Amino acid sequence: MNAMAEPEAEFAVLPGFVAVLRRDLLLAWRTRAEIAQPVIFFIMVASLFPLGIGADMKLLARVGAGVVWACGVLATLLSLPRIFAQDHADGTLEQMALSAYPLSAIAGGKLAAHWLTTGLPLSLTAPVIGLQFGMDAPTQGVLVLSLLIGSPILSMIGAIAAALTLGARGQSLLIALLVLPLYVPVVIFGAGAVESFGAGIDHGAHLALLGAGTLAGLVATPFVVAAAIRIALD
Amino acid sequence: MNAMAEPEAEFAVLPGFVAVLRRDLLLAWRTRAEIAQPVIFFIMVASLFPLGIGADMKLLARVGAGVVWACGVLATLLSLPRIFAQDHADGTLEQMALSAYPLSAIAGGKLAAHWLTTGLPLSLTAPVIGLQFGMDAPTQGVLVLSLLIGSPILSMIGAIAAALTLGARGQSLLIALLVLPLYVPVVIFGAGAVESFGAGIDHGAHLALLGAGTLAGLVATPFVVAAAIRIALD
Amino acid sequence: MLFKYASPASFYPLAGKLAPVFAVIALVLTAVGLYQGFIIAPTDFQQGEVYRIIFIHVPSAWMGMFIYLVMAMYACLALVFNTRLSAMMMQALAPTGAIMTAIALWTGALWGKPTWGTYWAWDARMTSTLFLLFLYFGYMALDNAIEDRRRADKAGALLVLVGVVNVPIIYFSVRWWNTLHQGATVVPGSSKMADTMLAAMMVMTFAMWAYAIAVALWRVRGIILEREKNTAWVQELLDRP
Amino acid sequence: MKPRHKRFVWIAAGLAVLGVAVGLVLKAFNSNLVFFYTPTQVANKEVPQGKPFRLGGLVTAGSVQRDSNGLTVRFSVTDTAKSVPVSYTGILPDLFKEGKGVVAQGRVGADGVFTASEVLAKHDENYMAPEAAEALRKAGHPIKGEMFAGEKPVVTQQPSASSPPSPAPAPAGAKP
Amino acid sequence: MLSAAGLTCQRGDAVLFRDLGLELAAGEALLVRGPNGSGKTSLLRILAGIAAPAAGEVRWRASPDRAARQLETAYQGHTAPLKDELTVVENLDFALALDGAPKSRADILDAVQEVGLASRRNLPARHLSQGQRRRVGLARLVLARRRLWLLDEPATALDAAGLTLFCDVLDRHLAQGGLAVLSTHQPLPLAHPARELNL
Amino acid sequence: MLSAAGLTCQRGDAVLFRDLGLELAAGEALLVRGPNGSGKTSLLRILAGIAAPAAGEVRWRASPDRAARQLETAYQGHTAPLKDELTVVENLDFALALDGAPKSRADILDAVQEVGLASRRNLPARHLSQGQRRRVGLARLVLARRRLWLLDEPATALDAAGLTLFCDVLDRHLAQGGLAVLSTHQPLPLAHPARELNL
Ligand code: HEM
Ligand SMILES: Nc1ncnc2c1ncn2[C@@H]1O[C@H](COP(=O)(O)OP(=O)(O)OP(=O)(O)O)[C@@H](O)[C@H]1O
Ligand SMILES: Nc1ncnc2c1ncn2[C@@H]1O[C@H](COP(=O)(O)OP(=O)(O)OP(=O)(O)O)[C@@H](O)[C@H]1O
Ligand SMILES: [Mg+2]
Ligand SMILES: [Mg+2]
Repeated sequence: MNAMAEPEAEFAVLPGFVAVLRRDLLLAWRTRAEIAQPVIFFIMVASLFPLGIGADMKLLARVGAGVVWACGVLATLLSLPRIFAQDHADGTLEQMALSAYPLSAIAGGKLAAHWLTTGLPLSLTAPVIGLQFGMDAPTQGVLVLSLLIGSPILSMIGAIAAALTLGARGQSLLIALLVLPLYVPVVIFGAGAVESFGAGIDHGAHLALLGAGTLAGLVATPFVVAAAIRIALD
Repeated sequence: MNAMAEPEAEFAVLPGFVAVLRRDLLLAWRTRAEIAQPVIFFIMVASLFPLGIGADMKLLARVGAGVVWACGVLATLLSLPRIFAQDHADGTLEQMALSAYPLSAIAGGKLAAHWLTTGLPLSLTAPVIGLQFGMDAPTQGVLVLSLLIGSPILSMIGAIAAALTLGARGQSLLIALLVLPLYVPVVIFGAGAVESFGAGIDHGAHLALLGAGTLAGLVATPFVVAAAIRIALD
Repeated sequence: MLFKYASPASFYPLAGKLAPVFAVIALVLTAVGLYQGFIIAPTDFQQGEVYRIIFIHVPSAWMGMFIYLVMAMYACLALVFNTRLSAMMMQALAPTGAIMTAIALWTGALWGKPTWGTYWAWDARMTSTLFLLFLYFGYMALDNAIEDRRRADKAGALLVLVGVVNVPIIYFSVRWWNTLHQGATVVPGSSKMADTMLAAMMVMTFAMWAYAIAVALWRVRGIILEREKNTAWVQELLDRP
Repeated sequence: MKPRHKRFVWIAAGLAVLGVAVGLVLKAFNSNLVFFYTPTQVANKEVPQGKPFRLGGLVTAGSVQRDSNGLTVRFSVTDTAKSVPVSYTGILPDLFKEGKGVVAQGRVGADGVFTASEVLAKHDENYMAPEAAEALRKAGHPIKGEMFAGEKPVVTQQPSASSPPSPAPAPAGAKP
Repeated sequence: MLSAAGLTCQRGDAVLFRDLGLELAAGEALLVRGPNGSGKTSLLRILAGIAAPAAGEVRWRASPDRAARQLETAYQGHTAPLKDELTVVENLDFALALDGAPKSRADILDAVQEVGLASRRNLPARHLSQGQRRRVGLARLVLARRRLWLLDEPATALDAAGLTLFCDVLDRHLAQGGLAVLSTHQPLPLAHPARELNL
Repeated sequence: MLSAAGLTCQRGDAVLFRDLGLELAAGEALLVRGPNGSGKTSLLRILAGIAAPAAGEVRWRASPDRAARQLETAYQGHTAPLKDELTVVENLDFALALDGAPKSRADILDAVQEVGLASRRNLPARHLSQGQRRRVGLARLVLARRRLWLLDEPATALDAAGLTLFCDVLDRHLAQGGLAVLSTHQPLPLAHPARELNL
């Protein structure tokens, strides 16, 4: 009967984090196409963009960084509803709330998985698109850097919105509404970094701001998401 | 026992269409916020746009129609997954397939409801955004007209994609992938009509093409959607 | 006769026999076509040497469109007659079609720079060709995302059929709209091209054709094995050394 | 109404709608949905006013003049009915030639001159060896190109000559 | 009236049943029994025409026409097809319209009363308990009056009173010449004798 | 070990139960009975700490700390929390990791065998039949070895053999000093005497 003795009130975070992360990555890998989807969407929208404003190369070069960032935001946006929706529908979320680990650790795992399957691949494909807008190699480097530093913020804000809107009808649009205003500053600083670099001005300030956002988010987001999940379950 | 006599092989289309349309509109009305969502998203993104490319009024005027159309497409895109997802999850779709009316009539009802809750409100709010881009009243008129004529195509293509991807993972992104290439010509002709009008050229041809697309779609789409639903249920 | 080979079990060995044949044909024809195109064919009176991209560009563009049409035909068969093999053929053809279309786009862009003065313009021919590529991607993504084989097959078939309107648009775009892309050179009856050039282009076309067939057959063999791995005949086949 | 009749009504309605759709498409194609505009359209003011657009046609034979600085080029673009003067500063594509197709992006100034910001060459669909082309030209067979979708064929070599609209010459017959 | 011959159901690699035939006349009920995963649900979906059999054919009134059969079929799966946002009455109203059997509000209220949901009639379906959702389905069956009932584990989540009610309803249906195919793991206290099919 | 006092559950305007108390010692089972909509599911969710009561308190080992209780609680609702894309084994693997009771693959396979899913162990959960999904839940219960089981209609969708299996598992659990609160409409052939609570 010792297997059912009172568990020590241990405070383990990592195993819960890892379990969820592993599972979500496994799920993504199961439907491999899924990992590719944000990237394909990203490339597609960014390539189609010139259609909207006409293919004036000078204009394109001017808006390049902004477009890449905006398309990245859109791709992220579209991927948000699926962070929690399925776990909610099939009852896994309840089980997570009852898990042996703090719900915040689990939320952290889901966040990490989301970034690894969206933010990271998006950041790494950005140069391809930058090329189309005529960026040179160093600028592309800054673009990737800005995305790597900034995209976790997108995942974090998005996860909060996704958790808050659980069970609401028309979730995907609701998320967009909540999230877009918050994404705007990220885009401004992210694109700003690239543009400053292109203009030969110091771009460190922009990147520093993004980095600060990411770090602050890392500390706070898991708890906010966990709270939002508890609300959704009640 | 005559209530259970063999039913006449009647061929009724309208009652099925009306029943579904009524119910979907009722559902939308129940969650009133939902009707407003695409519109709010639309206004928000379109207003954020100037932030991206800087508030150069001349530039804004040049891209106005394109931006309005592109934002309309995005708003529609985000609303697509919910057309069938819930009916699929709760088994209503199966009941629709077993209904007394042809599945295509029911698909038609869903299409109409989707347009009435997305395309129509988007078209009617477009002038507000046109204003921000410095459009004059007649141009706004053409903008609304182009949206009214063209947005049904968006609903129709979208419904096909939504039905095809039922039960697929990562549905919202997959829909975007399938739909975006097909939306581009619509945007081109829609924005083209407005731009031609603004430039003082004949814009009838663009509108005629959009109208042709809508009409052809009206005839074919219900059947394609019905076929896709049957596939999803199998 | 035809129906006999419509069953995967009998098509599998047939495909195994045919694939190498077509592969060899493809190799030979490519060699001949490249020799004819790059050594024998004269330079062009307007474009000089760059025009030789034509020997890759046009065949691949044709194949991109043609494979899509073939897929659409299989899609009809799959939806109407519910034949297993046609869905497998669609799945086998799609990557080749996508590659061909990508090559057409790529060579077209490369060719555009020296001749038109730009890599890319959003004219109707180019845009609609780009859509063709996206359609291939869409089909493959859908096919991948739906887990149930039967549903994936049918949904993919429906998508391919819906997208088929794009092919005539590509083909006639140069007639319907003013495009930057040139009009039709190869017109049945009266081609506007020197015979040697035309011959090289045709040889290359047949080479790509043979290549596409060979690759599709190979791929479909893999797909058949994968999908029928639990049937008696595949078990038997695998048990044999 | 019998079910059969009802079904018939629906089919008829569907066909009618499709018919209207086809009509609209035909109307649209008769109109000017274009990648570029022709000089005739410029003359008739059927082009965007005060906005950039693309102008397409043939470079009028003998119209190309280079400015003293060597960078600015002046020429006129014609569709054989009307022509538009163009000025352009920049590098021309290799295939830019008198009598050949061209597509220029720019806008018409107050002086009626089209100031181009980009010039693309639009070559025709004929491919043959240089000698063959020369032979054909000597023999008096103009090489015909279909520059403008749905418009009347344009004679490229001698705009003034009333060459017969003969069936397309068979350059393929000329072997190197 | 309902007959099937040579039905084979294959799911993935597993063949659930092969060459299955059945024959059901007016007023007869067929209880499909079998262990978990033996193919009861699959059989019902095939009979309903939602899924296609790998081989074999289903006939209704001697005709293989699926659409004609579906016009007289009521199918209930594992989940109750209710819209969470609509009330019980609204859900029924819509479902009946779809069934081609629109009913007046009074009729619907009567049925709601019969299945014991009178006090919940204006509650959005999302708040219903599991058994209450099933009861809405029962009301729909009663009102739609279709001839062939295909019910997948209809006793699930019903309390004792609910089960009696269901059996009464089913008995009435059979007495009126209706047909029913049910899958179930529980004994059903039916007055009408029912045939059994073991998968 | 588990006790509750003064529990009140209000849903909308309806008060489902008021001032409800219960007391459960190690090795005891409590069957919650009551007509549809009487609040069985609501009670279980309150006991599990997923929902909060309008009034009253739940105590575990005499402490009201929810987190501590949840560490030893296994809750099973109406739906089986399975990922459609993962296989049976993968689902169990993940669920146990989450429960803080990771198990070796051999252990998992043993449990899968015990619940009769050996032949389906690598099948994605989306293809499982309703009863098979329930059986996966059973395997999880067995493996996770939590002390307090809160099971909402655990007999649903199980065939006769499944029901026996479930009762065996539950009896074993109780014999080992576990606790269980179950809601059910069916009679459960338990060897252990169980207390009943009528809502
Ligand atoms: C990215 C740019 C381009 C794309 C997407 C593209 C696409 C296509 C496609 C799809 C076709 C086959 C359609 C048909 O046969 O009717 C085609 C044919 C052809 N293309 Fe391109 N093309 C591009 C650029 C070019 C360029 C730059 C040239 C020459 C300077 C060129 C010359 C041709 C020729 C000669 C044909 C054969 C036409 C015929 O005989 O029908 N293309 N192209
Ligand atoms: N792709 C597949 N490969 C192998 N087996 C499959 C596949 N898809 C479904 N199955 C099996 O098919 C069966 C489906 O059974 P079905 O749902 O009809 O059973 P049931 O008799 O209704 O069971 P229950 O009593 O549990 O509801 C299950 O045994 C399932 O494991
Ligand atoms: N907003 C509300 N207003 C009124 N009643 C509500 C509201 N929300 C829920 N209810 C009622 O609360 C009860 C919830 O019951 P619960 O799901 O706990 O029942 P149960 O005992 O599990 O029933 P079953 O046996 O059917 O599973 C239902 O009777 C439901 O109608
Ligand atoms: Mg079942
Ligand atoms: Mg309950």
